[in-house]
Amino acid sequence: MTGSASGNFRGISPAEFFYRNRQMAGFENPTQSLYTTVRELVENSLDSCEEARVLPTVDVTIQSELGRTCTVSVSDNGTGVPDENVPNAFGKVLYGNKYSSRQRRGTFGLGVTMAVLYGQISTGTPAVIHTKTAQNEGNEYSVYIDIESNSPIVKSSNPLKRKERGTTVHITLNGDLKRSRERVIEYLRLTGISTPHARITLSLDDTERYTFGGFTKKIPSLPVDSLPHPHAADLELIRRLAAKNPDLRLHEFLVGSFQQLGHKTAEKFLNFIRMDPRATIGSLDREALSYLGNSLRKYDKFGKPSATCLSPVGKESFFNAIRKEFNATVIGYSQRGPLEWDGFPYIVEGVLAISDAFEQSDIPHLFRFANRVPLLYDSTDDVFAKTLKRIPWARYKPPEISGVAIFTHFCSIRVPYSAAGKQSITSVSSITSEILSLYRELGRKLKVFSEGKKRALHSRRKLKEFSRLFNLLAKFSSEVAGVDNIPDTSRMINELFEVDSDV
Amino acid sequence: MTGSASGNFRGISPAEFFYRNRQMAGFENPTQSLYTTVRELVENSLDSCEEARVLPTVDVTIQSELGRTCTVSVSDNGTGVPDENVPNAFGKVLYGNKYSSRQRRGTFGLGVTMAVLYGQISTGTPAVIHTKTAQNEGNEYSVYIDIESNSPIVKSSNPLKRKERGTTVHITLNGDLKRSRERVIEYLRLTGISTPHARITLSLDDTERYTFGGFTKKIPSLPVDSLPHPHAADLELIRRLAAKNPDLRLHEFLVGSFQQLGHKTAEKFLNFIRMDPRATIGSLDREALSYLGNSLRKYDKFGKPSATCLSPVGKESFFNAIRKEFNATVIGYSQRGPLEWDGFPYIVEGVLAISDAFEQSDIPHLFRFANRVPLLYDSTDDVFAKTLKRIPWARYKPPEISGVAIFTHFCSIRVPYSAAGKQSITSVSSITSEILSLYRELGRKLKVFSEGKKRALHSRRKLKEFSRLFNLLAKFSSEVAGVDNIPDTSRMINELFEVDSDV
Amino acid sequence: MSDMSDPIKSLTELGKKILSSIEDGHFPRIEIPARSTENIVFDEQTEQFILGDSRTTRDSSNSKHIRSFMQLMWIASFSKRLLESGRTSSLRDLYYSSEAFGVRFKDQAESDRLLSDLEALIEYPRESLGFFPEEHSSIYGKVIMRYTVKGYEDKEVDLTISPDGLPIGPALLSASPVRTDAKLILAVESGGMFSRLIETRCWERFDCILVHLGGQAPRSTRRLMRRLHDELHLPVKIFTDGDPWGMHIARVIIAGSANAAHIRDLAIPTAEWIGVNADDIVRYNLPCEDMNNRDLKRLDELSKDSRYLSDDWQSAIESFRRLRKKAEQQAFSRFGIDFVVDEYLPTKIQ
Amino acid sequence: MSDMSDPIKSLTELGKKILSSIEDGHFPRIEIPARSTENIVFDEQTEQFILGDSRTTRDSSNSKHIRSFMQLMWIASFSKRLLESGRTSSLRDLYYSSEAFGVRFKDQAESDRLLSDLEALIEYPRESLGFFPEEHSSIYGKVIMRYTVKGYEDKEVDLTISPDGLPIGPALLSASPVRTDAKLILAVESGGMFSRLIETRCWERFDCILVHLGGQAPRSTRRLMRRLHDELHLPVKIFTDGDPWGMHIARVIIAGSANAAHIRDLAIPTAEWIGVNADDIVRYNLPCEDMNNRDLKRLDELSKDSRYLSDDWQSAIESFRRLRKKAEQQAFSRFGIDFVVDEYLPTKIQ
Repeated sequence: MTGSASGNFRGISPAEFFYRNRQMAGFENPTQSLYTTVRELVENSLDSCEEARVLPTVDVTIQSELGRTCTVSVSDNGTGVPDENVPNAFGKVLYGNKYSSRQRRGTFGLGVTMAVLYGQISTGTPAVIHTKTAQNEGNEYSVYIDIESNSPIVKSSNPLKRKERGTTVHITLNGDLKRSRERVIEYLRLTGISTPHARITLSLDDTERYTFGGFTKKIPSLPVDSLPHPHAADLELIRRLAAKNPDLRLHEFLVGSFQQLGHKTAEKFLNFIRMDPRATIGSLDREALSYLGNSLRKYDKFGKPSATCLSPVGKESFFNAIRKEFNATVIGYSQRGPLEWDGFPYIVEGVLAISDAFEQSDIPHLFRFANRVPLLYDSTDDVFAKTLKRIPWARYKPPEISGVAIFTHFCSIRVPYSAAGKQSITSVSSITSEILSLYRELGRKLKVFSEGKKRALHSRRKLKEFSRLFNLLAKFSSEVAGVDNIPDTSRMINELFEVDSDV
Repeated sequence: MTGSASGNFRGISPAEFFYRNRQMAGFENPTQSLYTTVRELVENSLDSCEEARVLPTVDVTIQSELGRTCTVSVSDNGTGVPDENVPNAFGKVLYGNKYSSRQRRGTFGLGVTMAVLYGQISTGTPAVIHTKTAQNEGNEYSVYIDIESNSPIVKSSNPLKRKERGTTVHITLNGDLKRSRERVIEYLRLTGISTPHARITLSLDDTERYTFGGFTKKIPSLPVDSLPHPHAADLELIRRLAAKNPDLRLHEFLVGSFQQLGHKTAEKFLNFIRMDPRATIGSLDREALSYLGNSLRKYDKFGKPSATCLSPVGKESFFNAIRKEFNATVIGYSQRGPLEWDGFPYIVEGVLAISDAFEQSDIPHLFRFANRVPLLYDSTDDVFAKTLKRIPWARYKPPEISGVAIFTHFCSIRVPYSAAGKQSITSVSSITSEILSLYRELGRKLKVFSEGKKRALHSRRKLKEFSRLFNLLAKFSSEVAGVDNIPDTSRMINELFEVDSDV
Repeated sequence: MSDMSDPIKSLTELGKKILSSIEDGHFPRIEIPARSTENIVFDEQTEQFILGDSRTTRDSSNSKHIRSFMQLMWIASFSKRLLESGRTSSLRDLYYSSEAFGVRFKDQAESDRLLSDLEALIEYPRESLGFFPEEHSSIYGKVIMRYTVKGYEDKEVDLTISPDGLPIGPALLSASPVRTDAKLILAVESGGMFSRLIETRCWERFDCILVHLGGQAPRSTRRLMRRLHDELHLPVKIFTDGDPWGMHIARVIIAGSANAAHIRDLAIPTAEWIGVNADDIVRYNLPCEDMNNRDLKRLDELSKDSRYLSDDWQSAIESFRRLRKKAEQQAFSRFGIDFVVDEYLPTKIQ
Repeated sequence: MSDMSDPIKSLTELGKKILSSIEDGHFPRIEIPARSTENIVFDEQTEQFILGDSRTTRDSSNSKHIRSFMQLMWIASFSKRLLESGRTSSLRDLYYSSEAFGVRFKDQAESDRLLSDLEALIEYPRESLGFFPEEHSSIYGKVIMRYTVKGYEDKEVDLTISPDGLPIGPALLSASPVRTDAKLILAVESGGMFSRLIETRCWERFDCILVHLGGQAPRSTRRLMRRLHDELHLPVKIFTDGDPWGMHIARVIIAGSANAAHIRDLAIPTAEWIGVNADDIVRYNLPCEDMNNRDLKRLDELSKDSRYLSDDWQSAIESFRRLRKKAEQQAFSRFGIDFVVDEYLPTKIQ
């Protein structure tokens, strides 16, 4: 088992691990690496602007030199990075904010440092960061990573004035702009849909310029940290919470540590699992903690989670953005949740829209978002994509309606990505059934829409045609009867359509 | 950018990272977790036995208790784990052997510790390890992981005699035996194909027993560590090699650090890139090292890599195993390589076989292996599976031949998995074209086989049928001529077939 | 309206009734016997399948009915013109003629269906309304018929006049049987068998009138056979291929078809199917083919059909089902060219 | 072998030739005029398509030839028995009869093809060898024919005897024309049109014999028309649907078909197609349908066919191509039931 008696055992730093396995983080080849770099930088920028409570302005430029060397620069008007944090934030893999208990774009503490690492090993250049917080005038850093020890090497740091608060990051890497161009554009276009209050510009080699987003001036309210739901109580979490305040009595411990667990519920719950509410939490051994955790996860009488930690796009903002970006007719919006998977609160929302800009197909074209981030790759593995095929669209969609698209957004404090590349969401059975319901709701809205359209068209032609047919009936009947004059029918027809005009 | 001015920044341990993102390592749900646990333990066992140069005997038992608690035990006759290594090998995530420079099954330093971690958080129980090396009588440990600090907690360690050298590991976890049963069996059955000298037993809840493998007594030669190929020289590697012996002159540095780089080649290369062969490597700055690395990666006159670091299954062992396990007719074997992708040596090999045990389909059923490990999941993403569909099988396979399977094995010192779950190989374009060639070779062998079969069948029936038809011809001709007696034809026919017997 | 003595009168009455409703300011309605399968019942008295009491209403004030109501009346007026001028029309001609009158049919299937509605409504078959199918069966045998068509009034024809048989067309259909020497009508499915039986003078040997059905018999052919059966008192025997389709050809002649259940005087309840049945295939070891899924599905359908509820017919179906084989009439050729006449038919006709 | 005076003699000679080869210890070989398209040429003298000089060899020592060679001889022996006993057989009967002799055909297409080989080899058409198709066309008009079949020897029949027409079967085919009052043969494609023309006494008005082709005319029908044309000196006019298929029905009657190029005396080079052509569709504003891809593809094929190389035919094809519409004969019904007889045909027949 595990290596040889003579084996050269040692710990591997996270930087080393991802250096060896960079395809796991989306740095498989120059095409994907350039795209992932843009993505990680833009997502960090948007998160930072959201904390700063400003309308985000994010400017992306990509400059390609001879061969495959590209420099990506992303500038924002967010909070800026405090000086003391810069080295670790950019030069240490798996360094980031604490245990995430609200919806954010990046959660792994991996993204930006991976871009720095990839730039460094592929072109030998450091990342350059120019940042200004409310507390200073601005500084510029250039940073490497010491991969073996996973620690930052600050090559230089100099004061450099910057007009507005915010951060600009430059990373030079081995990238293939020609092949990733389309994806970068599509990614930013869709980011403008899911963060419609942000204005994003893109400049490629000084020759192409694009603007995305800016569809609303409304800044969504900031999701707030919340206590964990009791169904998230795995043994590690319980252990950590217990270690924080070992002297709390069990009853108080539960009420103070979890949401949906007030005094009444705690009493009932402890009674049900026959544990002494007055025992101090610190006095419980591993086995007792294990029993408590298992019971918390299995008990089915806790309330649905609170939604304050989540930030869905919302009907109006979503509609606005889709209408403007795709010149689309929006048909309907649906939302499911807040619900929880393994104790993590989540909401799914979706919009169905029609436009010539969407692919013509039997099933709607799918645009996927998770925590406001567009997902572009690995759609075959994704729960939204798989589920879409299980819906009998023919039942909802008349063949004459084409160019239908569905925009889905999954938001949660924890997204069950199937890989670190964060491009597909894994099939969790409770989530799957909510998505099915969401799709069916949208399908029914599509059906109602298309039937209404048909009816209107129909009734205009109706009177004219009825009159023609009835006159023929009278004429042929006269012929069969052997009678020469055909009776006048106009009064009868007019009367019929007066009382019956909207049959 | 990167978090708030007021953010709670800190480093996250690798254990913490994978605790939060365990689906990345194949611990998504109880079904998959049980399967992954078996897999990681068995692979470590086989690697250990290979180093011990013994015929592996690996015994797997799974005991399921009420609900979803299972205990997996895997026992081997490998090297055993030295006492000083036990805590870290089982209680520290990303702890393992040094930079891998030969083919091994596990390479991430992640697998077994993830199983320990998952067992701990889902059932609160430690991993129990009973091991004996050549140097001791045997000890038993029980180990937890301190997730926040990524360090082992040894709960107990006691001397416990063990007859033979080797290791037994018990992990109790939240698993779903009913749903993962089939996969575990399939995994072990296929492991018996790719490691045909190993004998593996499986016992489920004391009621089901299986034996796999043991098809040969021949222990394959151990792959040996080799110097990196110059195409693998990314800047990090160059930097590390340079740091080891900073006083070496450039020429000697290259010859001593890489394979396929002898004195003549080094001279030509340095001349070509106009660097001074007498400069000491330590004197080069980052930029010069970067130039050197880039040049090494791009220079196209280095030889193909050596294959001594690789261990393909080989024609005979592969044939033997497939014949015996599936009662199959083996049609052909092909091998491509050694070649390199990004500087990493690799070989692909494949067997085409026919058996009633294989699915009937227009395209062959595919069994995939990487470094002797069967790959069961995520086949849609896999380069072998994707490539299989691009072959016009109808051209090679007559419709009357069914039940065709292809076994493919990719071996390399670095396998480009598309995710940490290690179930699919990513499409690297140089690899893709080799696989296409491999498939075509196997296809042509299938074609030759089936045509040969047809011909043989054909000629046996021929004389008999000809004789019947010719006699009828004579008979009807007599009738038409109005003649009663039919001429004898036997002499004519015999003469014809003497000279013409193999038309 | 069944008391009306001729089609022209019936049509005229229909027209007058509708016209007077319009003149009174009421939207006309008609009720047509429903021709759906649920409304087809076995009538003990006439021993055939007829329509039940269920009726379909066509209400001209309903915008979903008005088009087909109008089309029905156009067919009525077209029919009246045909009858008054002594003409006939094919169903295809009917379909094409509509255009000139501003009446458009979706396809010929629609005009065919409405003609059936008119038949059901005024209780005359299409032949009495001037419409004849294109496909012809043939007939051959010792009968004298007297023509009534224009130019041939009272001319008599002997149905052995042409050794190739005579087509059963408008003229023969409106002719009257005068006398016969035959004792039997033998209807056969295929043209090859029909020629064989004429050629081998089988009609002399068995004193029979031969009818070539040519697959599922056209109504006109069934009408003529029924008439010869009624007026000349000849029993009818039917000889078909040995498969579900052949069996059903016979059963339709005997008990009527669903899509002509609204027409009286078509079925011949005493007619008899003389094979090829499943037992014949086994007994004579005929060259046969495996039944395909379509055949087996057809057997399933027939086993649930109300015309097949009797034990005899159920067991005929069951035998085919067990055998899972089928054979053509021509398969008897295996035993030589005269086997059918010398061996098979004598046994079957007694 | 074309100098042989009757089929039985030709067959016997064939059998003797093969037999003597076997008796001499040589594997028999025969040469059959090749019936592939490349070997079909236009013969200026007979003004029809005939086979060229290319021949296919059947060598009984070749294991790829032996089966079809043997099958060919079985058909020859079957034919001889038919002729000697004065019988006929359908193509289906031929196929089924093979089994009893240990001769198995893959399907009826195979036995049909070998029968054509035999025709080409001994230069007699299938009707002379005792084989008749199942499908019948019909004929009607003022001709007297004299039967030769058994039981009807020397009996005369007037082809107006049945107002439904007479089927063109084995008996009529072997009958001889005696005399006629007609001045023209008018062949029409559809049965509906045939009935219409009888009923409206068009045959009196134009002094014509009416022939119902029923789609692509069976060879027997073409043979009978050719015989009436030759022996009674009647010109032939052909009236079809207005589409590539109708046009080709006419062209085959005039210039022969590829799969009967080995048969003499079938084509009628002076026959004339009187429509419906593309100009008629426009001139009479006929109800029409858009051509589909199959129609257009057929036009392409015909434009390259050696029978359509003349300017007239190329321009007929070109007109259809430009129009991209097609119309049936029945489409004239749009203008009333007699329009065809009163307006169209007089113009076309002059």
